Formats: sequence, structure tokens, C-alpha cells
Amino acid sequence: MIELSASFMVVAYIMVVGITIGAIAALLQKDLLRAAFISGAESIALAFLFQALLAPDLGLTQAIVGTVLLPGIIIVGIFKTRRTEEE
Amino acid sequence: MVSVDSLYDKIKRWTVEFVGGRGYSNQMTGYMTGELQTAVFTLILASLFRIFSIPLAIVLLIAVVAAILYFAPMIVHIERESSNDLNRVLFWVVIYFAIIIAVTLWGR
Amino acid sequence: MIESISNLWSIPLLVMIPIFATIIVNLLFNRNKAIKYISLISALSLVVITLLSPYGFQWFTGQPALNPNTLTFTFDASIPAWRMALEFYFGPLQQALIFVMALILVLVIGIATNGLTKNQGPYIGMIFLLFASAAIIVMVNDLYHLWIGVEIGSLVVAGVVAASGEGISQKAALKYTFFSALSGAGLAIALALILGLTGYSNISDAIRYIQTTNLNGMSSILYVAFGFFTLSWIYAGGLVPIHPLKSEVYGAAFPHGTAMLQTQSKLMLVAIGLVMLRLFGSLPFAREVMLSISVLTMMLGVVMALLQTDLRWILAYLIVSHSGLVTVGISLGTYDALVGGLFQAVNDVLYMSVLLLGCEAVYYLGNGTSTKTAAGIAKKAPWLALAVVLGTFAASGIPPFNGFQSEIILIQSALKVGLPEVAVVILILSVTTFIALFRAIYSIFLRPADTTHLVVSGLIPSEAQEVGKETPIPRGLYLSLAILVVITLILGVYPDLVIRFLTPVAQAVSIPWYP
Amino acid sequence: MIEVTIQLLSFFAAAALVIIGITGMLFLDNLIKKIIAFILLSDGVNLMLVAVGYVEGGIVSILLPGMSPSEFASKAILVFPVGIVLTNIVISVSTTAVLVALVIMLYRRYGTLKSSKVLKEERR
Repeated sequence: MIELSASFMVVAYIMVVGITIGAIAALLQKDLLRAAFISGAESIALAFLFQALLAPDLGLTQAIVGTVLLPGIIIVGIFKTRRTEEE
Repeated sequence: MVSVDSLYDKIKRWTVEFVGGRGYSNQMTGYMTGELQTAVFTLILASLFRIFSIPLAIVLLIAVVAAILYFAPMIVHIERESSNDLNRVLFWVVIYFAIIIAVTLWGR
Repeated sequence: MIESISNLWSIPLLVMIPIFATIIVNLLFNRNKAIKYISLISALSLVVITLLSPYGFQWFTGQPALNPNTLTFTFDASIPAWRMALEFYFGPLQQALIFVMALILVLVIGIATNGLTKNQGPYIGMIFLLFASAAIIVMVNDLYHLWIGVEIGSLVVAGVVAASGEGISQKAALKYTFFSALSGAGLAIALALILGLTGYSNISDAIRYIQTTNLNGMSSILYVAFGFFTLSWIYAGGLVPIHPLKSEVYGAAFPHGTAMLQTQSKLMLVAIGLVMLRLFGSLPFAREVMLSISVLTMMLGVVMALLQTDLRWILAYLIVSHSGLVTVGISLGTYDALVGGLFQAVNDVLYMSVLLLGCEAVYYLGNGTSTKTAAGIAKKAPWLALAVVLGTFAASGIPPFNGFQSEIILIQSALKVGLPEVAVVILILSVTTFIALFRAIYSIFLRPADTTHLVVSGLIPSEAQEVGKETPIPRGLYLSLAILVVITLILGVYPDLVIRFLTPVAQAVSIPWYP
Repeated sequence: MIEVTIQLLSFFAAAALVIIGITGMLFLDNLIKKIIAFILLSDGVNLMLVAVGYVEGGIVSILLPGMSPSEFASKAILVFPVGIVLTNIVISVSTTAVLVALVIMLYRRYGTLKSSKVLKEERR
């Protein structure tokens, strides 16, 4: 059981801000590969929030799927098409 | 010699005009029928508002008649607005969603 | 606790047989003969199962009821003691709808296994998955499986459409999948809201909670949930803002694939519509919103159908506009209107399949399905012309056919609730259907063939379709056309054959209309 | 003043993700970017579902030995949203795979990722 101490809440704030900034940053990249990696990093923060919301199984699943599988699929797509966004 | 157009000539020119550059095709009958259908449908839809209030329906009917006359070939607008462009459809969906929520919340 | 309630044997079979058939057929990949027999046998077994099965339930995590005698009907919202029950129900409505779908499945598979030569296994498999998803959605009584069924169905639709291999069909599949992502997320949010509000995933339980509990501060959450539900409803049936995407999906798939696609989407429309009527039907303005969506769908669909010059696209838009007819019945919500709407769903599936299979047969004659290139087919294939004309009569509601029976019920019920405008719209729809279809049928079937070049010379070249080689129409196509036409005639003369399956649902679900 | 709990924070994050996702799907032109926006959207929906099921001061929904069922039922978080989210993660992976496959096919055909070129409207 996780005790919700003050420092824990500080980390939670950082994670929420990180999710938001990561989401926006992923969509603003010109380099699609970098966008895929940033969306993977965003889902680590998401996995932390799942953990904090008392769903550790989801945290584990999200950490694996969101950082490896989904960016992997997108990276495959990028390598089969093109890496940068065209003007 | 000044040529005086009869009503038939005017209507014929108008209808030929709005199928425009496509020239004569068997699409034209479709456009004509579609135009009439749209006019009738919009009038009926406007009159449906009598279930909310009758004065509103009367005002709407007059407004719709004016709108039909103003946007004369309405079918062109309808064809353009129901295009299969993904972003346009998504835009309409967002607007539609907002209207649905607003109307149901208003009914509360 | 009484343990005498047992799960029904047929419900898991109806879902699992298509899924197993998908897996087997997918593994066989290109062994066409084996694929043909296995898929035909499993499709026929689905028909037999729906015919023989008794009515009953399938529970996954349900608790037995205190008194089994009160368990009359799942669509009756007054079942006690079901907590968190993930539940399937097979009743008269489900029997009728799934039987019709299984029939179409047999015919479609019979045609697809003869016509296709490449990648037959995955394609047939996806058609089976279409059946499975629609069967799940029709039988389901909990929000969780409803959502899963919608998600499976949307992915499979994309697959079936992309299988036809043209650029336009891949584009249609991509657009449809993007929107399905949006509406699937919306449905999940609606699920979360209803779950947070009531605590039940079972629809009957949620309805009972909403009806018996005072939701004073929280009821606006219900409206937001209604909005998201509407989003997935319009997505499933291609109602108004989605009609360009959905009609593109219908037009871009193979015509026999479209026959299955439209069956699935009509069934999804009926099932989600009934869930919405049960959950939100008593909210003020909810049914008015649904009614206005359906009227707009009828209008825009049929007007867009008038503008097309290709029989394929005319049919695509007509299917969308006729699903508006189904939803008019459901959104009016009275007993008569519900019977009319559900009956219209069955009829629609049948006569649109006649027209779609006729469109498929026109392909075999070489000149495409555009009104500009194809001509004079009535001379080459008189029986095909007859079948398509009869299908047109059924679609436009001419008396001895089934379209007439359901449309007259719908018109009468619209008049009875005091909305003559809706009745007028339905009438105009049926007349315009006739106009839109007969324009194409005249050009394709009845116009003499030798004047074609005059029309073609005035064309924009890119619009002209590739002119293929003429191949004889397979016998199976004629046989399925004959079966479907006979069924439309029989249902037109004896509508009670279907209506008696629909009345129990209509009685349980109907809500009187207060103007 | 409202006390900021982890649940409220999660709702804000979920709303931000959903809004960013929908905006991205609507206004971004690149097809891969649209797919990434969809991933963000489904992440937001997942977070919202989990936050709905959260119970303040609750426990992880595992029935440990020595715990009575009634105590478990009163303290544990809702199990059902967790199941839904697990399904939704799987579904979003498969939807992404289908989308990427279709995008690759369209790229081979048209040679561009711009949705304003690939998915532009067509007149029939």
C-alpha cells in the first residue's frame, strides 16, 4: 500500500505536467522518429500515474506496451515510409 | 430588336448555368431532382419545429424560404459540405457532438 | 441461491464458430477448395444453430437471481439481483436478426469463394469476423461486450474494405479507422461515465439504478454519456455527419462484401439504438435528437444518391439513407414504431442485398457499373434485369414486396404520434429511392448498347472505368439472387412471419411519445 | 479550497490528453502524427477510466490471505475499469497496427504522408 505523502504528491504533479508537456512536444516535432520516442517517454509518466492510482498491473502493462510496442509499430511505419514531415 | 425572355427561358438558363462547366450529362436530372428534394426537405424540417413552439416554426419557415432563394443551387453546397475529406468530417462531428450535448442539457 | 439457471449452449457457439472458422481459413490461406467447404459448412451450421436454438442467457460473471420466475426478458429493465453481470441474451429478436445475417453470410461466402482467387483465406476470415462482431452486439446486454463488439467490428470493416485493393478503398479504410478510433474512445468514455454514475456494467442494472435512484446533481453526466453514445451510434450506422465516410466504405468494397457490411452495420444500428432507447429514452430531448439525426440521414443520403452516376455509389448512399428509416422507428420509440423500425432493418438487409448482388453481376459483364459505360445488359442477362428491377420495387416500397410492409407501419406510427412531417419524409424517401435507382437501371439495363460511345465521348477521361473482359455470370449468383427475391416476396405477402419475432422486444422496450 | 488529490490530478491529465489527442487528430496534417495523436487520446481515456475506479485511501484489488471479503469489498478500488483499460490497451495496439499498415500501403501508392494530399476529397 502506498502512503500518499507530500513528496509523493510533488512527484505526481511533476508526472502530470510531464504527461501534458510530453504530449504536446510529441505532436510538435518535425522529426517523426523523435515524436515516437517522446510519446514513449510520456507513457512512462502515465505508467507511474496508474501505479499511483492503485492499479499496478496496468502500470506494468502500460510501461511495456507504451514504451516498446506502440513506438515500435510506429517506428516500423516510419522506416517503411519517411522520417521527416514534409512541408 | 430587344429580345424579351419568357419565364421559361430564364429558368432554363439558370438551370443550365448551375451544372456549369460539366456540360450536358445524365447527371443533370439528378441535380435538378436533388435541388427540389432539398428544398422540400428543408421546408419540412423547419416545420418540424412546431413541436417546440408554433411561432418559432413560422419564423423558421420564412427564414428557410429566404435562405433557399438566397443560396439558390443548394445542392452544390450540400454536395460540397458532405465531402469525404477526413478533416472536414471530423470537424462536423465535433460540432455535431457539441450541439447534441447542448440540446440535451438545455432540455434538462 | 438457486442454481437451476444454466447457460445456453448456442450463444457461445454463435460467437465461437465464426472465430474458429476465421482462424482455420486464415491458416489455409490459398487452398481454395478446402476454404470453400470449411467456410460453407460453418456458415450453414450457423444458420441451423440459430433456427434450432432455444431462448436463454449466457453469463460470465453473473450471480443467479433470487427468483428465476421473474426472469422473463432481458429487455425488461426490472430484473432483480444481477450485479456486475456480463451477460448475453438470445431471444426472438436476436433469432430473427441473426438468422437473416447467417443467410446473407452463406450467400456471400458462396459468391466470394467462387469469385476471388488471391488471398482468399484472410478475406473470408474477415467476413466471418463481421458476423461474429454483429452477433456479439445484437446479443449483448452489458456495456463492456458492447464496446468490444463495436471495436472488433470497426477494425474488421477496415480490413474488408481494404481487401478490394484499389486506392480509393484503402483511403476509405484509413478514414474509417481513424474515425473508429475516435468513436471507440468516445464509447469507452461513455462506459466510464455510466459506470461511475451507477456502478453497474450490466445495462438492465444500470437502467434500474437510473430509474429508481435520485441522481439530482449527477444527471448532467448522463447527458454527456448520451452524447458519446450518439457518437458511436452515428459511427456504427453511418448516420449524418459520417455519411460520406460510411458510403465511401460501402462503395469501395466488393459489392458482395458490402452486402455483409451493410448487414453488420444495420444490426449494430438496431442493437445500439435499442440500448440508447432503454438507457436514455426517458430523458427530455434525447429521442428528439435521435429523430432529427435520422431524418437528416434520410434526406442527405437520398439527395447524395441522386447525384451519383455509378450504380455502386448510388447503392452506397441509398444504404445510408435507408438506415435512417430504421432509426426513425427506433427513435420514435412507441410500440408500432419499434415494430416498424426493426422490421425495416430486416427488410432493408434483404432488398439491399438483392441490389448489391445484382451490382456484382453487372461487373461480370465487363463494362463496369457506371451509367456512362454500361448499357444494354437486359438483352444479355434478362433474368438479372428482372431481379434488379424487383429489388428496386422492394426498396421503394411498392406493395407486393417487403419494403412496403415496414414502411406502411412506420408511416402509420409517425402519424399516430402526431408527426405527419416524418411520414411525408418517409414517403418522399421511398419515391426518391425509386427515381435514383431507376435512373441507373434505365441506363445500365434498358438503354440500347450501341449508343454507349456517344455518351462516353463526352466524358472526362479519368472518370471512365477500365473496360474489362466479359465473363459469364456464375450460377451461384443467380441462385442467391433468386433466393433473396423469393424471400422479399414472401415477407411482403406474409409479414407476420417476421413480425411475431419482433413484438416481444417492442412491448418490453417501447416508451410512449409525449409531444 | 478543494484538496488536490491524486484522482483530481489524474482527471486533469486525462482531460489534457484527450483534448490534445482530438486536436491533433483534427488539425495535424501528417498521417503518422495523426496516429500518435490517437495513441495520446486512448491514453487519456485509459487514465480517465482508472481514475473513475480509484478509491481514496483504498488498496490494490488483490485479495491477500487473512483479509475478509467484506473488508476487501469496502476498501479495494473498482476492478471493472481496470479490466476495461487492459482491453483498451490491447485494442489501441491493434488499431495502431491496422492504421500503420494502411498508411504504409497508401504511401507506396501515393508517395506522400500528407493527409491533405492522400485523403483529399474526390469527386465522383
